[in-house]
Amino acid sequence: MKSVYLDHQASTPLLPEAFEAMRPYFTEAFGSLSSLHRHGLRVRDGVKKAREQVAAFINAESPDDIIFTSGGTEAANLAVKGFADANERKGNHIVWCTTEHPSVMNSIEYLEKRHGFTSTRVPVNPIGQINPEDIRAAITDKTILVCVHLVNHDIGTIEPIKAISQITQEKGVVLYVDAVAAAGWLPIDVQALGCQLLSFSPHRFYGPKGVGVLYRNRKARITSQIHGGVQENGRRAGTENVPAIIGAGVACEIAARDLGDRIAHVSRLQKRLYDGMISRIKYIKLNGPVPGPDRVCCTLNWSTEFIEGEGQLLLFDLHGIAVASGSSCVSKSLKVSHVLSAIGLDHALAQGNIIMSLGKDNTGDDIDYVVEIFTKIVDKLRNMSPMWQEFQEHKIDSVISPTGHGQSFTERAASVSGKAAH
Amino acid sequence: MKSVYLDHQASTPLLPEAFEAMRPYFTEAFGSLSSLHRHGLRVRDGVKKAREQVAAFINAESPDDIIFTSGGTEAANLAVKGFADANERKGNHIVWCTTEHPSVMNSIEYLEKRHGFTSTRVPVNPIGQINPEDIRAAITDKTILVCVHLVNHDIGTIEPIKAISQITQEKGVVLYVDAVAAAGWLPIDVQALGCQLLSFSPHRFYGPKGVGVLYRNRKARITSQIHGGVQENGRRAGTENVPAIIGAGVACEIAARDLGDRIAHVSRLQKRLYDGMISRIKYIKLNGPVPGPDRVCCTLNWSTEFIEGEGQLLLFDLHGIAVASGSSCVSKSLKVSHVLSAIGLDHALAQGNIIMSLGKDNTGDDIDYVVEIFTKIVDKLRNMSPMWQEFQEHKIDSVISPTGHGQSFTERAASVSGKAAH
Amino acid sequence: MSDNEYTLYNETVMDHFMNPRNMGDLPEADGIGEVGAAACGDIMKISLKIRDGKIEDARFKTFGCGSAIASSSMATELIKGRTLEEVKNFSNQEVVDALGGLPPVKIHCSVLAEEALKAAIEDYEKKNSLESRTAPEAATA
Amino acid sequence: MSDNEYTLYNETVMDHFMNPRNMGDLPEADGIGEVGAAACGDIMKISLKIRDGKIEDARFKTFGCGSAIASSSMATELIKGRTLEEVKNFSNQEVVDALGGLPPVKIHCSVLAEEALKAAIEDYEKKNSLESRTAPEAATA
Ligand SMILES: Cc1ncc(COP(=O)(O)O)c(C=O)c1O
Ligand SMILES: Cc1ncc(COP(=O)(O)O)c(C=O)c1O
Repeated sequence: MKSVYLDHQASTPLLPEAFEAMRPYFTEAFGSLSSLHRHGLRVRDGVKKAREQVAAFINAESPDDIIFTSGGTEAANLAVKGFADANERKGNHIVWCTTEHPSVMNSIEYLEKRHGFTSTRVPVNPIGQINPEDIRAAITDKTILVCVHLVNHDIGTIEPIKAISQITQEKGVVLYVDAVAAAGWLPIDVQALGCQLLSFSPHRFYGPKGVGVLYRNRKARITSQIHGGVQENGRRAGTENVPAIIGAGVACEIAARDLGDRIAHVSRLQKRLYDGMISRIKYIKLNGPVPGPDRVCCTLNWSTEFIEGEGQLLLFDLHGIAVASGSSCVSKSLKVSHVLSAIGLDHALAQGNIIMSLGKDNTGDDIDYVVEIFTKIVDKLRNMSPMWQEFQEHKIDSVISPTGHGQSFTERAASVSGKAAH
Repeated sequence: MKSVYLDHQASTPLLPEAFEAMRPYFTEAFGSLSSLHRHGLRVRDGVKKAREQVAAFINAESPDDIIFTSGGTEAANLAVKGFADANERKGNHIVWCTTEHPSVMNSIEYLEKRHGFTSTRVPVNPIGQINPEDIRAAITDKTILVCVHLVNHDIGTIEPIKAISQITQEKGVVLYVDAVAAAGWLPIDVQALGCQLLSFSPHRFYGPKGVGVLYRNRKARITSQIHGGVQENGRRAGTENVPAIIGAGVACEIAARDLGDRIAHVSRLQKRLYDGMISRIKYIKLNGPVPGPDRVCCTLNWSTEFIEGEGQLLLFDLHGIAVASGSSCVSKSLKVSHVLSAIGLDHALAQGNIIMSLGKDNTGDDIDYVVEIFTKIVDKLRNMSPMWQEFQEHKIDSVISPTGHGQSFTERAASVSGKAAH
Repeated sequence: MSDNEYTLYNETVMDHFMNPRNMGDLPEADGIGEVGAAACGDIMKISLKIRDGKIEDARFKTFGCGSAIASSSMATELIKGRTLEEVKNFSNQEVVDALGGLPPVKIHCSVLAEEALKAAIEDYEKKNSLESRTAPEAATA
Repeated sequence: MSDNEYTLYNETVMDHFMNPRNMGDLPEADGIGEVGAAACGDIMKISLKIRDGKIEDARFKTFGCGSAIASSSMATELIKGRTLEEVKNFSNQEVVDALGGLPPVKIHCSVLAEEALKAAIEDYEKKNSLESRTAPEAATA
């Protein structure tokens, strides 16, 4: 059976070059970075090089600005909580974008609950974009930090970071950019972006799991959030995950080298997939911006009316196609993605949500196969769906192409469940 | 040149079996654990098995009691801060052993500084052992947690955990055991130990870096300290480091299988090393208990009078021997190890400190070579040392074998530096 | 269709998801129940044909995840031939057991099947007051 | 002795650590300085032979880390032949430079060498008040 992996935003395969670079650090160069003998020093050399590769990838002022963590989530925690901890005396207010990833959102929530912080969520427009002027309006004299992601993890929206950093710099507030959904898929230059903190996850662009990166320049003092030894210059305690750090360096170097090609290739596939889906499937909606300058080149987030997401995912899987589903029944919390709520997506559409994320090894054939299979999946699931039937019978209406007949899906769902959908 | 690695407490080489088990998870089974398609499910299966292997290794009640973190330090942070956070309403006092590792010590310090906790440090005797009755005396009605390591990371002392857990159980207080310096080198049975929280680091016994383990049973509620997604059942957010988790499972399974042999082998070498050093070198002292039931089988911590530690380490390294030095000049903080202060070691002896930690691949020949080289190193460095000369001239005295002549080393050092040693 | 050794659900659930039994509508259903789960938005509709106090036929339509589809498929399969009295005691656990288990977060899908079924019976009983229920019996007797 | 491409210090520092120059005592030293660094416990002793206002010979003994040993070796090497006036302006930076650099946390080792040297000169000057200093000069002249 054909196998098509369209879940690159969940994780990517490790580059063979990265694996080869990591290999000796498992069984041969296994020393601890803090050891002073040759075993430690060899490792120190390797990690120094990786830090330089990572710094170059995002044009950091210095390799010393790179802090290795265990992943994107820990990096976000360190940025938000570490900065808050170090700068609490200056103020206790944080401004953030309402569609941040949970690692940022829940870190801020923790500061509110446990450290007396307050925060202002800045809303986004229907394609998920923030208005920089809303950031300006939200900044108070207590504000110490603004958090805005570069690319949204659910719907692929690129945020106007440069315009935002002009405001934060003017106001003398630090800007933290979560670039986990961006790194490897668009060029990142921290100096041009004008942010003081930026994080990303190499496993999202063919690097290893188990390592994350926080860029932090002199203007943003942070304190370690994992307490213990003085590793990473006292900013992150714990024996370093050396093989993963080495692999991260190689993944960054190769991503820097191949970025143009990767973007060109994936953008083409994205367009082909978009066109195929839109022309073949009725009552389907793209969430987030259309392919183009406002959207990262590698993802498409779809809502297909009258069917639910997990069934789509399962049927795709049975055809060898891997996609992600943001639908309510998939995550353990049974909640609709807060990103979809934030863009005001109708509950009916939030249900049938599928995220397809492309990678460098996908082909045009893959895309055509996916579109082909998807038309079958939609037919199969709509055929089973009482809502589709009721739509045909004009009992309920489409959100995407309203006919003016019948209840809304949401009204109907609420009436049969006896409770309003949330 | 001969190569002898005697720094297994810093890190160990990865077992080939663990590496082979990890390998497919880099480039082939690279999916994210939370993905619902085959790529995610395959990984889920692997991690499930690893969790079972780890649970079996420490006789945990259930694999659900195992939380994977990024390392021993993060596991200690999660145990201490995660438990404190979840149980603050019950009390805000922590009892701990004064020779805990910085990952525990600094986590408690953080709680004191930032969350209004108080704590009581329980002292140790000159071989580093805690008196369980001191724990009893330190527990107040505000105490929610007692933290005592199983084996000390610096001086190898085994703490009387069972006697301590009798007290904590009687008092209804949770016991957290940092077993990082113990796991893989003595049998661990969490149920027999009677602790509710226990952490360890697989890279200390031939597992990979980048993964740590926190055992946590039903009696100890904790909250996640890295905020974000609901990974590890909501107790540790962030994409899982799958290859490292797989390797941890294999390392635990093999450690469980080979533990008896490893202990027997390493104990023999420890005895041989101890006998060699004591008989060949004058004015040398073992820190911590003599080899036997109070000491872990794999480490020896030495203080050699009149010479300093880093020079010893460098000369060892030049002879292909890797050891660790706890001497003041080695760590970036220029501080003498707090463990050596806690056992009341004379400042003069804390300086010339070397830790030798054995592993399964060391041989009797290695040991003889180390002793041989060490006699040369000591001669060379003493020959260069003004303190050795002044000892010969009866201007200063030995701490280990006092002659009654001259100042103490510490008095002398203070007088030439114009300040008291710290 | 699948050469996949890694599936979200067990073989039975996957089979009922991929090849649902009794999917569709009964043109002249005696009772129809449609229920929804507010928590996750699933909607399930079960139609019954009832004859002689027994479930003669059953059909479902489901908007929902794989386990919701499998649960409704299995529930309709299980109840065919049972008496109304038996079906009133029908519990979701029977669906779970027949499916060889569901993940804990998916148990509510089987509950939904139970609810849809009971709603269909209620609908039937509402439509058929005692007299109207006896009439067709007489007719077929 | 070493086939190690990974060393804590650079080649020059390692060389001075492994093969220290001027290690030992001068039996009839004109000035001896012994200083210690409270921060890390290092102790350094420098002995000088002074003739005609110049450093004729120098020796060290050091209790301390590799860079302390290398710093004292290099310092004694550098000052031989210099005048007392020159040596009074001696700065630790010269040691650092001659060693090709030291890690930031080890700079204090070179400071210790400077201090030991200056203590030895002070000792020499204290012992030799103007008159006693001219006497030996006259004797050797
Ligand atoms: C935007 C964003 N930030 C942070 C994270 C967390 O990264 P990780 O899962 O590597 O810890 C993710 C992962 O999904 C993400 O998409
Ligand atoms: C007793 C003890 N606890 C905790 C740690 C921290 O473990 P890791 O360095 O793997 O994070 C160590 C490591 O040295 C240790 O020896």
